[in-house]
Amino acid sequence: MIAVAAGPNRIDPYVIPALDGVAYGLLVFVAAAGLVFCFGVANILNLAHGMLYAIGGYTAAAVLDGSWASLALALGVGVLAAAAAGVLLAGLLTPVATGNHLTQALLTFGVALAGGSLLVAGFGPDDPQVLVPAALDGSVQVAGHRYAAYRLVFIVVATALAAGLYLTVRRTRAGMLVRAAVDDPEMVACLGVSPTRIRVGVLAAGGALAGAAGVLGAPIIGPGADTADTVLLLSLVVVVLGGLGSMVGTLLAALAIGEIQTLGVALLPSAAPFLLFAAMAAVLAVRARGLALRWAAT
Amino acid sequence: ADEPGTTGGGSIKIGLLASLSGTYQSVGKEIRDGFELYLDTHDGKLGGRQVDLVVADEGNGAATAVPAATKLLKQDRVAALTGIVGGGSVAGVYPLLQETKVPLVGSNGRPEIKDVSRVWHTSYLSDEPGAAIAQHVRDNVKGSVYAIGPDYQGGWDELRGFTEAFAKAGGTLANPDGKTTFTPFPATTNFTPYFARIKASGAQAVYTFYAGSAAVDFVKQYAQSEIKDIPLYAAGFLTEGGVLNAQGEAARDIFSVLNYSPDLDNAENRGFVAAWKAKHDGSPTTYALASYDAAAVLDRAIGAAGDDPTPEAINAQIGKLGQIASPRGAWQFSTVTHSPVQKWYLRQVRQDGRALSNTVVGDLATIGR
Amino acid sequence: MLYVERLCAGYAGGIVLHEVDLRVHPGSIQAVVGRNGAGKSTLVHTIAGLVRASSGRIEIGGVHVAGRQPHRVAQSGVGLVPQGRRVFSRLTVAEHLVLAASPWRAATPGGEGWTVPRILELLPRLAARLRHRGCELSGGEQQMLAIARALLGQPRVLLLDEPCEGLSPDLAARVRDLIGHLAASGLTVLLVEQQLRHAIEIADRVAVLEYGRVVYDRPTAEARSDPGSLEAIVSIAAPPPSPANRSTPRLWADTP
Amino acid sequence: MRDEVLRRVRAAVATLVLAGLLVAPWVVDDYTAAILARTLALGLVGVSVALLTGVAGMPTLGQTAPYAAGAYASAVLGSQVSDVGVVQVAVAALAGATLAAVTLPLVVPARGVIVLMITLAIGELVVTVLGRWRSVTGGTDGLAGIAGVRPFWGLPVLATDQARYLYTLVVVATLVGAVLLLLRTRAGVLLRAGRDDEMRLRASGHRVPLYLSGAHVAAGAIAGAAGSLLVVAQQYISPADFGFDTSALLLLGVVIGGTASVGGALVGAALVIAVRDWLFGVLPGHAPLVLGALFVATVYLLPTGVTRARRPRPVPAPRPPDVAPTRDRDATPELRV
Amino acid sequence: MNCLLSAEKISVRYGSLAALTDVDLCVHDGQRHALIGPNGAGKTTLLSVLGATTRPQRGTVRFVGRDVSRLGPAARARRGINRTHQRPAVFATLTAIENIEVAALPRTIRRRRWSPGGTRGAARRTAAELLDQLGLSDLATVPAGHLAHGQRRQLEIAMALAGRPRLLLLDEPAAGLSATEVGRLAELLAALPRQVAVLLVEHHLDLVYALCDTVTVLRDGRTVAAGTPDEIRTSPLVRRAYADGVS
Ligand SMILES: Nc1ncnc2c1ncn2[C@@H]1O[C@H](COP(=O)(O)OP(=O)(O)OP(=O)(O)O)[C@@H](O)[C@H]1O
Ligand SMILES: Nc1ncnc2c1ncn2[C@@H]1O[C@H](COP(=O)(O)OP(=O)(O)OP(=O)(O)O)[C@@H](O)[C@H]1O
Ligand SMILES: CC(C)C[C@H](N)C(=O)O
Ligand SMILES: [Mg+2]
Ligand SMILES: [Mg+2]
Repeated sequence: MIAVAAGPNRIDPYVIPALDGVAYGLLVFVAAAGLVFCFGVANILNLAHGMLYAIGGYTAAAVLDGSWASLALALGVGVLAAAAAGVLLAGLLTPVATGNHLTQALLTFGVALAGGSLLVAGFGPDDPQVLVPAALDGSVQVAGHRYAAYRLVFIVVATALAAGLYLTVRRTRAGMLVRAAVDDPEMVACLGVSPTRIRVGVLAAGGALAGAAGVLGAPIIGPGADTADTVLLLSLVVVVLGGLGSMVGTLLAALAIGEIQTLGVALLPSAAPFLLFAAMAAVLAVRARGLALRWAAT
Repeated sequence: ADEPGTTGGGSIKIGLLASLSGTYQSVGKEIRDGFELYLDTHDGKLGGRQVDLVVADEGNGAATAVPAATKLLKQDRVAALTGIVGGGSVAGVYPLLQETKVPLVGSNGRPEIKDVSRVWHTSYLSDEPGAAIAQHVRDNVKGSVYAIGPDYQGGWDELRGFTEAFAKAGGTLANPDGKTTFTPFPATTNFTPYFARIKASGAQAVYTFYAGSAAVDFVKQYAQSEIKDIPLYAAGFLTEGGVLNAQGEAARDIFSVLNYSPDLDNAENRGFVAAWKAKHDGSPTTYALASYDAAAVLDRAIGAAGDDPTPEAINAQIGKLGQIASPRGAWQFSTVTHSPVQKWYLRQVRQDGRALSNTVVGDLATIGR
Repeated sequence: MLYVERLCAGYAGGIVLHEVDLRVHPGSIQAVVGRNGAGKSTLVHTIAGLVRASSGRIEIGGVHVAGRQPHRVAQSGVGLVPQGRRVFSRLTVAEHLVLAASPWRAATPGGEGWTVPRILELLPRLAARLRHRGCELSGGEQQMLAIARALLGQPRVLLLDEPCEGLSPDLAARVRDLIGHLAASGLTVLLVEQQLRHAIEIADRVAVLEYGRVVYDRPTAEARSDPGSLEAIVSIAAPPPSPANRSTPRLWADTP
Repeated sequence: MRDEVLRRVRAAVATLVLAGLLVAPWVVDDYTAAILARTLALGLVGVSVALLTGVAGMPTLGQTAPYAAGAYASAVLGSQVSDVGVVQVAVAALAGATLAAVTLPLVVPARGVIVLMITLAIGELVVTVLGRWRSVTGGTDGLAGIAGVRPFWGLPVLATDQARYLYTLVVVATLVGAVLLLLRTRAGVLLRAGRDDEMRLRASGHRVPLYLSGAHVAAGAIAGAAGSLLVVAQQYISPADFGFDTSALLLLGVVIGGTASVGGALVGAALVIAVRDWLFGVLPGHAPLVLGALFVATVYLLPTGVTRARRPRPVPAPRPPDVAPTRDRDATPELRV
Repeated sequence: MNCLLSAEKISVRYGSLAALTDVDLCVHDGQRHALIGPNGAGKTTLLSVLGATTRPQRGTVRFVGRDVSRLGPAARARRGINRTHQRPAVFATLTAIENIEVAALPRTIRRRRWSPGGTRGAARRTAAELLDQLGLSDLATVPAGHLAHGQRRQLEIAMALAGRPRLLLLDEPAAGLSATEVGRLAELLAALPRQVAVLLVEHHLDLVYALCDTVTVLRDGRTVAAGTPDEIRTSPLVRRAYADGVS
């Protein structure tokens, strides 16, 4: 075995996992983007993020018929539906103590539970079929290996999303308002901008991002009873690991998660169940320790 | 009328516990529908008594199953319990069965249990599908076989059944360390890194067991991966029921082993499938079938228990049933394991009209002690 | 321009302001003084809509605004320099200025509008700190930023809650001059100030708040002619320091 | 005054609940007694969550880890040492405290959401270990056939649901009482001070990491003890009892009960778990929907949920000017990033 | 050179900005030392370096003859350096008296190491006394988060005093206080026993000149002058420092 594995073959089996790590990491970034915005940037803990993603996913399953037009339609409908759900969520959040994460968690978790079971009731307990355009459905040759073509889509989508989000948050007035509202919503109000409107905007945008991710991600993390939980957990991990709101950090965190779940699994299959959480705890603890040291914690 | 299980006027209370929410909710719903189908086709009666069916939700596992079962057993005081998707849930409910002395006629998972005196299963033991197909795989695959499955009790049992029988038949596993590869469950949604390992192992075929969403992910990704041309053998759950729909083309040609297929040609099955199709879209699954059979078992046992169908009496009668006619073909309870001695079928996913379906392509072993 | 009539307001725990009356005319400065905890900030916050009035009227430019959301009040031309600065800690100075420069509001009545260059000319330290975030500024710099933020909104009514706190004496004097100029150009100014001397210097009227009530409200001309009486009123609520208070704190009594 | 009324109401409710709990075994059926016992155990974990989340300001999703450690320790080890409940509770508490102590280096430097995620990771890792360490834990199918316990030397083995419930009640009451007493000492004030402004507390010369470590280990011990109670109440444990669902529901229950209030946490966590268990029985298939709707509704009914500061009370008669205004303390503690 | 506290060659840089450059400072036992300068001069930064919340890139801090540069804020507080913050920092959900009690605990615990029950009582007595001295007794049971700005400032001063410091670092303690309260504060500071040294940052120059015996002037992170109040008051250098800070 060892003799066979020597030479170029030793790395060859890991080419595809490594590539897949990138693609999967970027998919995770796309899936998490809505939460990056809501929680990372605007500091609204939206535990219904996974459900918003699932709305996109179910829309894709319902609308897609294998044609390009249906993909465009699904994107439009999914984005609108999830954004509308985001607005609803904002409406529910308005009268309650804002800025208090635990109350937000209670409310959005409730919405996620209820919404999730409504989705399943509406679309049935089975995972629906998702038909992507034939051109994307096949596989391509990469470095002598066959690789699912659709996954490469995310390299483009994620780059565009990351750049777009960064520019919006850093460079536009809207982005500044959102960040300002995190610091002091009352003072934002004193500038003549309603913090409620900002919150609605944030959740609508977060919903739209999640909806788009749900449509695009449907062929990979497809809609189903567990989708919302899976996506929420991965997104939370990515957002927190990425340093809450830093776009570069989040992208790196997503890639790290991707590689851990692919290359890490390929290298250390027996440790697979521990990899994700052990790595997360270690990274967060090291970072927290770094912060604590900066505070001169002696 | 305070007697457990009976509610006056000759009716009887039966408790059905199944996952109506959570990961395996589609399985749970099949189980509920299968049982209800039997009641509907038998005037709502079991053993001549009007049935008061109390349904409770098992949720995702023992944590929710135990309190729900406690309610059925201690508050509703059902005469018998049926259903239960997860083996872990059965393990959790087991102490309650011992305490309340109510029999369980389970219709899906079964954990390792030492004393089965009150536990019956109309489904199968988790290691049986693998054991049933091992010889066939050995005979038809020239080379080693890669075994992979989900990392939980159900997965361990299913794969152990295969690997043990396969080794006994003289087959070799392609897995580098000779042991099955287990993937975190239900956390794994991306199987690509495992496919790379399978490719590198030089396996000539793959044997696996997944169910639910994991089955959809596995099959879809398999079809796009670099090992898509390696034959895939599986426990039948991989392509059973709703998941086949979601997998679509990706599932074509997969071989699987199961104790049932809707295209079995016998009178019971024709009636069962027709009755099912009258009420539901699509064909019945093995889950629904097992639950339907659980109702049949209870029907006969309650009937035989006479005027006073106490839980104890029902339990005693189940042990004396003998052959049970069923859509899967006749079967009977093993006296050792209290699970069916039954025939297993080899199926392949093939075109059936406009849709794909599991078509029986051969008989495999009859298993059970 | 800014009328406050029988205004009562407070927090969940109790009412703080009791039937406060004030009338501030366009182009004039109303100073409000009073001891710590008298309710000055509560008054300012209530006018800005940050604390809900439980009864009474607040009129700005003839419009009743009590009960309006703070952003509505701000849109009707009210600018606020809050106590404690409250700059946005994660936004840079430049971003503060972009945000505050209201794209939809016209220039201040009577004067040309406030622009970023004009602000930076007035407060040159900010120009050197454009890329610093709010939390990276010194206390005084934050105070400057808070003033800049309010001015860039082109307010017609300016609420200043101790705007000179933490400013160096020279800069404080310049800010006070500025306030005078602003009023002269037609702005309505409500100025909360701790230093009585300075309040009398620039304001047209001065009111004393004590336990949430207006106990004195006269033109400053009167106060200037008789500063003693005003000082007496301001400090009336202060019990004279008891002899115990003047002795060494007993904390150290037993230290060697 | 309103807060006075509130306090009275709270005291009355507490008395009623306590009285109800005491007479419960004689008036309710087996099912209710069994569920109550299980719920009390989870409520006790809720208390440990509140101790960390509300009092110490370290929001946790990982108290299921020491809870599981306690449960398995008492089922595997404790039952070999002795069948006396007190011994098993002690073993379980020790196990919980040990696990908490081992994870200190991960948890103590972190704050806010970071704690939440680190503890989540710890909880998941522990559950994974439990699921795979089959020789000891019975794997994902869990451990059944755990022998009954006798509460104290010389007492009979607990054989009925009522007896198990009473045993659980006594242990929970004792431990909650101990926590309440502890919080009345300066430990409680210091923890709350650290939650409000940690840097200020350091600037006054306090060793904050030490306090947080103490709180974390104590909370671990409490959760561990609760684990032993679960074993008694349920006679079966499996990793599913300690999964993410449980931690999430516990945290939400604690939020409902008012994060900083120990009694509230007990009631909140117990309520959430009880309602869930009950819903799975009576509304099969719709439990998540109803539970979700209930969460949403609770947010609106919570006394601290809606910003009360925006609604001052009606104007009272003018107060004599020399009386300083009185205020109540309804500040909602929150999670700071 | 028998300084109680000496800071040598302290430098703090934030990116390209030099907040402090080679600043030396010596505070003697019992000295009333003022630190003044225009906005952004680096006064608060220097206090945080002494209180260990900012780590200087360079320089050492000695206290009572020992190098404390590597000690954190808590350790320095236990050695007797207590401070207030420019923006009052209090425990919002604790009542005023609890705030002071908490601040008093480290020193009381030290003295009565083995009577944990007793320490809280002692701390509470200290707290009540201090509240009385600052005229805040009415507010004893009010949560600090509900206090007015000036009241918080006073409360924090009481907290710093409760730590029974040997060196008291005060960052603009008079800002936001009404004239009456400033008077009271002045009295309190004047009445501090001689073994307590005070380093006072203030823009309220009357207070500085009335209270302090030494004044150090900072500008742009450097010491530009140091001397007695009279010298500083008349120094053209100082006037220029301030004026430049403005324009
Ligand atoms: N958020 C709050 N909740 C409850 N009471 C409050 C709150 N804010 C202020 N108070 C109380 O209201 C009264 C008035 O406070 P306010 O802040 O208006 O005083 P102020 O005159 O501005 O004092 P200062 O000069 O110190 O700024 C005080 O007694 C204070 O304790
Ligand atoms: N965290 C930081 N990051 C970057 N720059 C900072 C930071 N903290 C302070 N500064 C800068 O360092 C300089 C000194 O600040 P410092 O707060 O010490 O001034 P100060 O003398 O206290 O002024 P003031 O009288 O206005 O309070 C200021 O120009 C400020 O902008
Ligand atoms: C749905 C089934 C395949 C489940 C499996 N028998 C188990 O034990 O959980
Ligand atoms: Mg004020
Ligand atoms: Mg300063």
